[in-house]
Amino acid sequence: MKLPDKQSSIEEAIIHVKDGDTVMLGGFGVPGTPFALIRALVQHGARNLTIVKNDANEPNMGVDHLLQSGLVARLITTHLGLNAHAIGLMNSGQIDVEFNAQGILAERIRAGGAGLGGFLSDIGIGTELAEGKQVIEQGGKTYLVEPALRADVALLHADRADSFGNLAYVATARNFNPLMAMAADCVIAEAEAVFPLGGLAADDIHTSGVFVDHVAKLGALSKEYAVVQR
Amino acid sequence: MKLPDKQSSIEEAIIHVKDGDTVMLGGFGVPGTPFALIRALVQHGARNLTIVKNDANEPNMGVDHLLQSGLVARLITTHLGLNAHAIGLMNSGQIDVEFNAQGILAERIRAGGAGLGGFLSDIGIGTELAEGKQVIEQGGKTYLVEPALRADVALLHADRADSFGNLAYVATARNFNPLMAMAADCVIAEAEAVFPLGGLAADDIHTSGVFVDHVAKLGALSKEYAVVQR
Amino acid sequence: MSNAKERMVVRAARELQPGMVVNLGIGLPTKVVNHLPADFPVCLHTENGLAGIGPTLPSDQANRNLIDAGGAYVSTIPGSAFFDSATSFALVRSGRLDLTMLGAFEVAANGDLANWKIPGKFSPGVGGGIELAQKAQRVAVLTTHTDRAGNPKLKERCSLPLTAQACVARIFTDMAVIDVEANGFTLVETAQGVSVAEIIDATGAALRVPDTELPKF
Amino acid sequence: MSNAKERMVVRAARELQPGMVVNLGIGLPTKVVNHLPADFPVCLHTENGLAGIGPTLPSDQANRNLIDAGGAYVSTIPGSAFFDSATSFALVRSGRLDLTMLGAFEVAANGDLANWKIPGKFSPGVGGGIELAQKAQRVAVLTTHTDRAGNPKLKERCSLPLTAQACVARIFTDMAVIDVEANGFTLVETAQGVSVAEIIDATGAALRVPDTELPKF
Repeated sequence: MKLPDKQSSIEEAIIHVKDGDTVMLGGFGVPGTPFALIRALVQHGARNLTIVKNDANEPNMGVDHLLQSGLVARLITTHLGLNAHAIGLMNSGQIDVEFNAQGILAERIRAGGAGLGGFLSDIGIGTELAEGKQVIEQGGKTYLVEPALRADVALLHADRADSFGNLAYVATARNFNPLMAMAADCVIAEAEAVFPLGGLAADDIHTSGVFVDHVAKLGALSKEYAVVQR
Repeated sequence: MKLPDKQSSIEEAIIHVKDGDTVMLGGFGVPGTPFALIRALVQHGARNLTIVKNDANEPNMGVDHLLQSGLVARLITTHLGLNAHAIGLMNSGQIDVEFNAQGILAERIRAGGAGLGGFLSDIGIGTELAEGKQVIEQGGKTYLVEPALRADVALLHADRADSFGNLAYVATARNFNPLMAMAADCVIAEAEAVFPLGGLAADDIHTSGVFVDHVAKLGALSKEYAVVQR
Repeated sequence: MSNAKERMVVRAARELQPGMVVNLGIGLPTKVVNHLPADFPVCLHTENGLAGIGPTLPSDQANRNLIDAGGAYVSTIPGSAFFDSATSFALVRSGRLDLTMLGAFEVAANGDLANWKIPGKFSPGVGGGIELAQKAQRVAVLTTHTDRAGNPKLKERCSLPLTAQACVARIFTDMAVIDVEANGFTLVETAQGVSVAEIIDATGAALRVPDTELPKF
Repeated sequence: MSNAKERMVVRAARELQPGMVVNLGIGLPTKVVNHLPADFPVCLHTENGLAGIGPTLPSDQANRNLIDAGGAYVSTIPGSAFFDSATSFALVRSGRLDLTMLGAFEVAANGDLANWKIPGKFSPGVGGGIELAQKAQRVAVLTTHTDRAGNPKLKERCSLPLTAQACVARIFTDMAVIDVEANGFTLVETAQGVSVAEIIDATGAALRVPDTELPKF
């Protein structure tokens, strides 16, 4: 047996995104955001997208390019504090925004990736975040039912990969990437290095290539990946 | 800041198990089973235990020592196929056995570790494994409610650790260990090697020491850890 | 293994398509791996936490920490990855298995599978089988056509507790390859030296037999 | 930072006990770390996936992949571990945080906390704050005693949307240390140069003042 080869270019991979798709984007702030795939998606131009990402990056970075291009209808996120442009679009009704508690968003994505329908949580009970959610009793306690979340496509950033699509992340660039890797019908990863099979140690792989459909090697990194000067 | 030191001997650590406790044991077959901690628990002699483990090992190995010593009242497991002695105790009513589908047991433990009340799954619908379970509708589909599972104590086996209790597992000895590490009030890990702080790479740690209360270095490994000769 | 069983396993091996992620259940299905070309592009999964199973090793070469779900000492290949049990079944339940091959006590004409419990006689627990049967994109069964007493294993309905409902797509036996279709069992191929009449006789449910010449294996 | 705020942060730093796992929220709480001894045995957690935060780095020494939840470039220390966002909040929700320190818009006499939304004015999303507030073993608030207009932030009831109910145990302000007890706010310590009468005046709810001499900070 030999593990299949899933290498692709960023341009070939991104065409799997279609109008109306739900697209998950890895990253928490800059680390782990797939800036090159996002740039390619802007070029590709799929419209009416639902974007799932922890945050909306900052103005003129990452997700903001999608927002500025008018490709996004809906944003499922946890915090827009660093992107006043995204808040403006939300307040003027140009995009629909759904806020989740951060760990609840992470867990909803994980549940989608784990083939579950959802999970029971007491987070937000007694606050407006609980409004409209299904309530259930379990083991004598009251919980909210949080539905699983899946996407048509996930766009990820990895530090390194192999040709089968095994991925490893670095530092806090891991964040939502391994969760989203499991939760989409089509998973596309950009990686700063792509090794031949065997280039990653079997115990140190963070996402098995089983979950990954396409892996693309990044060229020189754009400035978006760099340390933000404030 | 400096990370706290959690090193202990196996004998000092095991006294945290009390009569009537629920105790999770890592391992799938031999790999990842904390044989030395189990031996110490037999010596310690806490009674009326509920044991949570994927399997009951084989006769005269691991879990079977606890069964033979009469310390176990209840076993929550997935498969006893390799331990006829355990099946005998079950059939004669000397222990109460609860069978879970393997991935459902893993997920119930993970839910316990994630501070959730449970999760929604369609696994087992239409079979006797669904009997008696709460049924819920979510997003137009029917699911069973699977309650989260936590323990008083988890006993784990790691390949290597550091003094803060960061753990790394090797090969298929990982299995349930990282899940149980998150799901118990008191987490005790035996490790084949315990390094000073910094001895494990921050990206390659499988279980953060935050989850671990006591870590004990193993001496020479007993024969139970070796390749099984069939 | 009898010659007929051997041919069944060889035939079943052809069911694996390049690029698939496959879980081979304990017992006969595991033997399928011996009939794949060395460079065949496939990823074998075992539910105790490995994608990319390599060849089984004799005990003097075994790694004490590296087994498959059946307890056999296996190896890795370049690109193998280990993960925990929750991730392993996340993979299964989210539909990332293209194919699983399982053993069976009984298969019903609607695809119901019973392979884990015989009340009062055999109840070691369900293990990971239920999730494989219910969630793999395609479930194939490898089984002898009849039990040791000669009773059919392919039946109108299962009499034993089910593993999963309506999950089986194709059955490989020592006598035939049979598909489960909307209207029940359909004969697809026959084993060498076995007549259609013998297969019908050994099958405990209606068997549709196409008018065309059927391949032999 | 004013002298009074600085003393508040120094006082709050004494709240960390050896061996704790602590999450310091964005803003004033983050500054607490500057007042811990270099070898103090504590594990600082940030919800974007790190246990064992080390000192903040200037941008010319920063690692582009290593930030805290507030976007500051931090470092690791020996024994730091990275994990994904689901594991990070598993840690929070399962009660492994001994202490979190958070900012506040309002704190109510029953411990209710509001710190994430001002309807019509400020609604960037809740981020990770709700889970920290609801699930840490102990929640302390660091805040100025009054807002910029001089209105009390400690109130009978919160008027803003809640982050979590009845979660706050202790409040550090530029005027006082106040505990939330079963019967409401209790004065515990006073800032140097601030009278009890001034504190009562700046507090928007009943404040129990013990008969004993109170420590100053």
